Amino acid sequence: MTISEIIFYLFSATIIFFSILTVTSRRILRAAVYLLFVLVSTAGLYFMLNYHFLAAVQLTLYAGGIVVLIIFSILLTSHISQKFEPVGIKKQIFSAIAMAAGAILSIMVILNYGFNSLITVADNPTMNTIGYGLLNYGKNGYALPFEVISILLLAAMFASIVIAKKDKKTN
Amino acid sequence: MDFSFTVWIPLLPLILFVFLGLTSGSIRPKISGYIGTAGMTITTLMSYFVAYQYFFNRPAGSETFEKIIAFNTVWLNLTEKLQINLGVLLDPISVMMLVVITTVSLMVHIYSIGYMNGEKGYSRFFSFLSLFSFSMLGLVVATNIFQMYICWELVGVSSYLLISFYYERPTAVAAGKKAFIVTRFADLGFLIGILLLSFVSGTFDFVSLTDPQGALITQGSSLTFMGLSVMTWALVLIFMGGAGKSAMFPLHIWLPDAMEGPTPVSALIHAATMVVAGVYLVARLFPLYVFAAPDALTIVGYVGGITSLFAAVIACTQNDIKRVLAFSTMSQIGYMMLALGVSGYGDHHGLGFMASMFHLFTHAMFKALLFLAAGAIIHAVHSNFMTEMGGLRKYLPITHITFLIACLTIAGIPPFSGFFSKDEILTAAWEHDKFLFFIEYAVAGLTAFYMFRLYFNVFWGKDRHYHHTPHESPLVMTGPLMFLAAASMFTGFIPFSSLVTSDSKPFESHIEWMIAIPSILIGVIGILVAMWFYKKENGISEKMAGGLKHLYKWSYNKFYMDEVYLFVTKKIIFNNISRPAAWFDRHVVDGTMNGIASVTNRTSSGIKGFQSGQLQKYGFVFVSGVIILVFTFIYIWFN
Amino acid sequence: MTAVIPLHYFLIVSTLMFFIGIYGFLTRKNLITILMSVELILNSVNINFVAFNRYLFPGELQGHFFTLFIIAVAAAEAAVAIAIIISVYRRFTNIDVERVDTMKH
Amino acid sequence: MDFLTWFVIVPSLTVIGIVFTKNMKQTRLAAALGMSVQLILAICLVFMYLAERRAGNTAEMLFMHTHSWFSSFNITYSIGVDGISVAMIMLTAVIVFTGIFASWMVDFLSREFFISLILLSTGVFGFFISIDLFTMFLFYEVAVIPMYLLIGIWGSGPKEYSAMKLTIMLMGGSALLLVGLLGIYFNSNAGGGALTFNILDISKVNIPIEAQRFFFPMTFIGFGILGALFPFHTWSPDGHASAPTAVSMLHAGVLMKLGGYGAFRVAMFLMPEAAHEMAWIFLLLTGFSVVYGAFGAIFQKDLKYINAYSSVSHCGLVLFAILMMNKTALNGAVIQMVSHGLMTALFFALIGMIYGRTHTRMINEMGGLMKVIPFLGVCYVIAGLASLGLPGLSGFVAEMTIFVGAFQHADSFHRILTIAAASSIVITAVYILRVVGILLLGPVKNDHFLTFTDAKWYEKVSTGVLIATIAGIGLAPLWLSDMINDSLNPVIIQLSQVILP
Repeated sequence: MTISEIIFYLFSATIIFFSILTVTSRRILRAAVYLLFVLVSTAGLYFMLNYHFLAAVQLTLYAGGIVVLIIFSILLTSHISQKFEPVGIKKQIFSAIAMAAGAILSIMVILNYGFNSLITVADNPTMNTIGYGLLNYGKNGYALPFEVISILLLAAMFASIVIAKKDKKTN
Repeated sequence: MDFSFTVWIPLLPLILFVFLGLTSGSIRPKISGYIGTAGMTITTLMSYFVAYQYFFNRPAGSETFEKIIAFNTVWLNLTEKLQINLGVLLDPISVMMLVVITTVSLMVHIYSIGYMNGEKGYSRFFSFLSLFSFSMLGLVVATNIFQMYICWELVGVSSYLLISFYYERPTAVAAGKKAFIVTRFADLGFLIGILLLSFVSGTFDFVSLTDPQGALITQGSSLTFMGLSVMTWALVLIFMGGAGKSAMFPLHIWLPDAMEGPTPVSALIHAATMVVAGVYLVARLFPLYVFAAPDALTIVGYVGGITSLFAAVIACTQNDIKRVLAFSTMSQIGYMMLALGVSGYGDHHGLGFMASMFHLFTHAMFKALLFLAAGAIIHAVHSNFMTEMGGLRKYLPITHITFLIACLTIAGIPPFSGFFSKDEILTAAWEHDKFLFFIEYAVAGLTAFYMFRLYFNVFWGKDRHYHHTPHESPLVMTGPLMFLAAASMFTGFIPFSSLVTSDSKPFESHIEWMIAIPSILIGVIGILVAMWFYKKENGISEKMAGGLKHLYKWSYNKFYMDEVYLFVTKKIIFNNISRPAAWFDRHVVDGTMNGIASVTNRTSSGIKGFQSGQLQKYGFVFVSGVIILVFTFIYIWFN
Repeated sequence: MTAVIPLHYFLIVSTLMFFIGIYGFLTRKNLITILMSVELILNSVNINFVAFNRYLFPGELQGHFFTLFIIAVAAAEAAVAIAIIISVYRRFTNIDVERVDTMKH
Repeated sequence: MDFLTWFVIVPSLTVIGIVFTKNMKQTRLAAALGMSVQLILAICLVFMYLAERRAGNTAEMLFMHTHSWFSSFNITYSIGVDGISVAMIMLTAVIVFTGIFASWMVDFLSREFFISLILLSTGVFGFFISIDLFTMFLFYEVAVIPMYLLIGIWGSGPKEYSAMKLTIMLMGGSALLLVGLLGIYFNSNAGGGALTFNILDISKVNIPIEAQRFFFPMTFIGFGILGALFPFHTWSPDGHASAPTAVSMLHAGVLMKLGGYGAFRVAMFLMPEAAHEMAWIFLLLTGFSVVYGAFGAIFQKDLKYINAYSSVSHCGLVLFAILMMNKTALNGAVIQMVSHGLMTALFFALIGMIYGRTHTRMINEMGGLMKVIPFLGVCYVIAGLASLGLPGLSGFVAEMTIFVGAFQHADSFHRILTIAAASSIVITAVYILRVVGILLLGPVKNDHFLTFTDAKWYEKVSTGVLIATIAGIGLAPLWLSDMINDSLNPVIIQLSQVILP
């Protein structure tokens, strides 16, 4: 067993274990923290796959940005120590069965397919490549999605301000 | 001779009806009475003219009275062969009926001017009278059986309207309703009979239906149904219609109640004209009855005989003078039916037919007279009950005399007209059916008895104290009485056998004294018994009633026929058919529909459960659906 | 260094994560935890993209960029979602999906 | 613009005109004006039609006009009339006209009321002039939908329930009907031509018997629901009882006739073989409903219910006669449609007027009205007499034509059924006289009644026109009967071509 394998199993186990905890924990703040672990482990996987920039983005944006946002909103809307009322057992069982079935099905498909998983090149794309890719509008260029995303982000910013703003009339 | 003007005989009253009906309320009631009477006078004169022309001014050399279609127009085409015409058919019986109807109607019009004076709805009364006259005249001149049916219904409605004339009196309303519904029921038989007849014969037309050489009669009908030929069925059913209108047993129950109407109406409709429509109907189809369905004719005769006896027995115990007269009418119409039943066709065989028509004629006169006189009495005393009358001969001399004449006429005492017509009937019955003959003897005695019971009770007996002294009616009322009394006295001498016969050929008839004398004797005995019982108040009648207690009670209650009908209609039809039908509709049929609706509702609310609006449920269903589909596609579909 | 780990290992991890995310999405009542479940789902997809890109088309960067964009969209989405959640909370004083059902009626 | 289209345009223009009116007076004036024009148009149509026929035009349909409006499915706006449609158009025009006057005093949302009412009549007129199945169905729906609003908003009693019930049952009928019509459409190429909705074209095609067996009952029941076919009649009592006066008039008078007309024009005409095969089932049902409706009416206490059940009986007679499939009976069926339309409209108009005064429809709460409102009383008696088939009024002509026609049938099954159906005339007399006796005659039951005023001028117009029409048909039925008779030939030929097994 190589070191990379061990690291991989470690990350995988972390991801799955904390995912489960995220969706089952009855304390919301803890759930958010578990989510953070999941996201960080995912970033670890990206590192393993040699996408360093992506891993960095994952860490800053996801783990740093979104989770913090979520925690803020939790603090705004709930008590920290608040426990949820337990979810209906029927709902849990049915969902679990369906999800297990789905997971098994998918995994079987994956195993049966037999991917050609040989990797010849394992280079890490440089920031240069990524920057050119984002601003290039020729082949392998992503200028348009980049612009779209920019506008989307702008719109989302406005939207969240407008939505979350206090309505003067009602108060 | 061109008879086409005869179309105005029925049309004139129709115009009067429309005119009086529309102007009712806007012209003075008195005026409308005069207009109605004037119109009726013209109609009457026209009828007399027609009768004179038809009977006494016929084309030289003709042996028989031809059927003349004076007017005919298509009213409605039904099939290629069947069409309903409206027209005027003149033959001896229709011309005779024209005379009878117009005469009585005119007398009633004149009489009503006085009788109805001051009543509310005076002009309405006259417009209804005109409507009735129109329908009745249309009925007798009908060229085809469907026209007759049309007028038949109209007659029924005018009868309904006139019986319920005093519409604020619940009894009058109920009586009108009863009369209409009972006759309507009978008319259903008539209608089905017409349908059957037209189905077999392919025509409605009287001329071709009653042609003795016609295909229908000579070939007869080969179709049979339940052992009787279809012709017999048809004619029996048609007779059912006639029996309803003519108040034959057991469809008679409406007639006594119909006396709730104003008395002139009873005289016109329920004594002289409408109630003989049944007789006229049978007479009109007489050749068919004789040749195609003798069984039906026998039924006619027996129904007539039973009714005449039945009604005479009841008449002996009634106290309402109009009801006595009503039962007497039934009895006399029974006579006419019986006469038709015992008649053959042609020459002397057709004596019964002739006698029946003769009796119809004389009966119309004397029965109208009786009713109008009864009206004068009621007018004077303000009561219908003979128990509240007595000794009226001093106060009402003219009424008294005319009433007496009528009583003698109906009792069959010579030389009054009733004697002649009744004698012909008896002769005919003797020749055909001895059983019916003896029934008629009994009825003759009973008739004399109950009529004179009435007479003595009203005009003799104890002199009562009246609230205000009864006085004789004005001339407009006594005039018609006197005219009709004269008619009752002298119409017996009309040589009917040379005018109105079954085959329209004159024949000789004479009085059979061997039959007449016993009948006179029976009549006289009846009169004497009545005189003994009722001339002075002496209690014999009460003793008699006590002795025949059950018979008396049954007769007094009209043999409980009303109760039987009430039971059938109210208990059986109303409660056991109609109420369940309504219930069934509400609960079963509608319930099923509502049930379907509620099932739909429940299903939809079940489906609505999926549509909970909860994203997670949708998500669950969606994801499981996808999983199942993927599974299906990958592992089942493609393997 | 990654060559020894077969592609489908990554795929299995992402699959499990995906279904766990869905499970959370279906069972949680709190809007924020639902949002977290959605983040899980997005992440699992990201892993797939990245893994495919690295193993099957190592010379190109489509998967990489897609993931990049997804992260950006996820950030925008989280921002809007949290804005909505807060306004819902103001309106109903709770953020339980089963109790926020005014639109249903 | 061709002549018949005006029958759709005039009501549409009236509706548009009403939209711009300002108050109730203007609204009803506009409505009355529009419908008077419509009535005049209808009268003109009758004369034009008769003139055309007299001139020797023997075409199946007159004043034909075709305009394709959905060519890929071969759907056309095809219109044309024969004697039957002319009679129905005349009936509709009269009833809508009198209905406007009967609802003269509607003051709650009167503009919307008249708009819905006239919209409904547009649908009816369109239905009667169409000879394209699709267009026909379209107009049919246009006629049915406003009914819901009219009953639901302006009705009385449990109006929401009734409106819902009525609309749902009629919609159920339409659903069956749509399947039936599409079934006909997709089989209309059996003769080798293109698929078509045109009735005249389809009638030349022999639709395969298997298809007929399937689609005939659908079409017949679909139309039959509207024509109060037992056991689908239960919307009728509730619906009529809750509907406002003019709507009851229009509904019982005209809309129920769509059922009879459609059953005749579509089901029987296009699918004669199946009609012959299945007639006996429907004959039993309709024959039963004739008697059953009459019995049901005896026991009712609400005037409108009585009349609704009486309609079940009379409309049953229409379908009964149609199923007899001979010329006389069919003729009688059409006359009965006209006659029943008129007299039931008269009944509902009068009931509305009486209700407007007494504020009750329960007969046992009323009595002696003849004394206080003689005009309405006399009209009610006339309506009753027409209903029980008094000669001289239209009911008699219709019933007798049906009975005589039905009785000419060679099969004794049909003749016995005819006798059974004929017995309804007695039962009809019973319930009519019962109502007249309790309601109008007898002593005045309530002193409050003495304050009533007799009919106003608009009520007199409404009832007067109806009575005049009823009496007109009753006294001189020949022109109507002949007009219908000529137009029956295609149907008779169609029906007689069937080779019976």
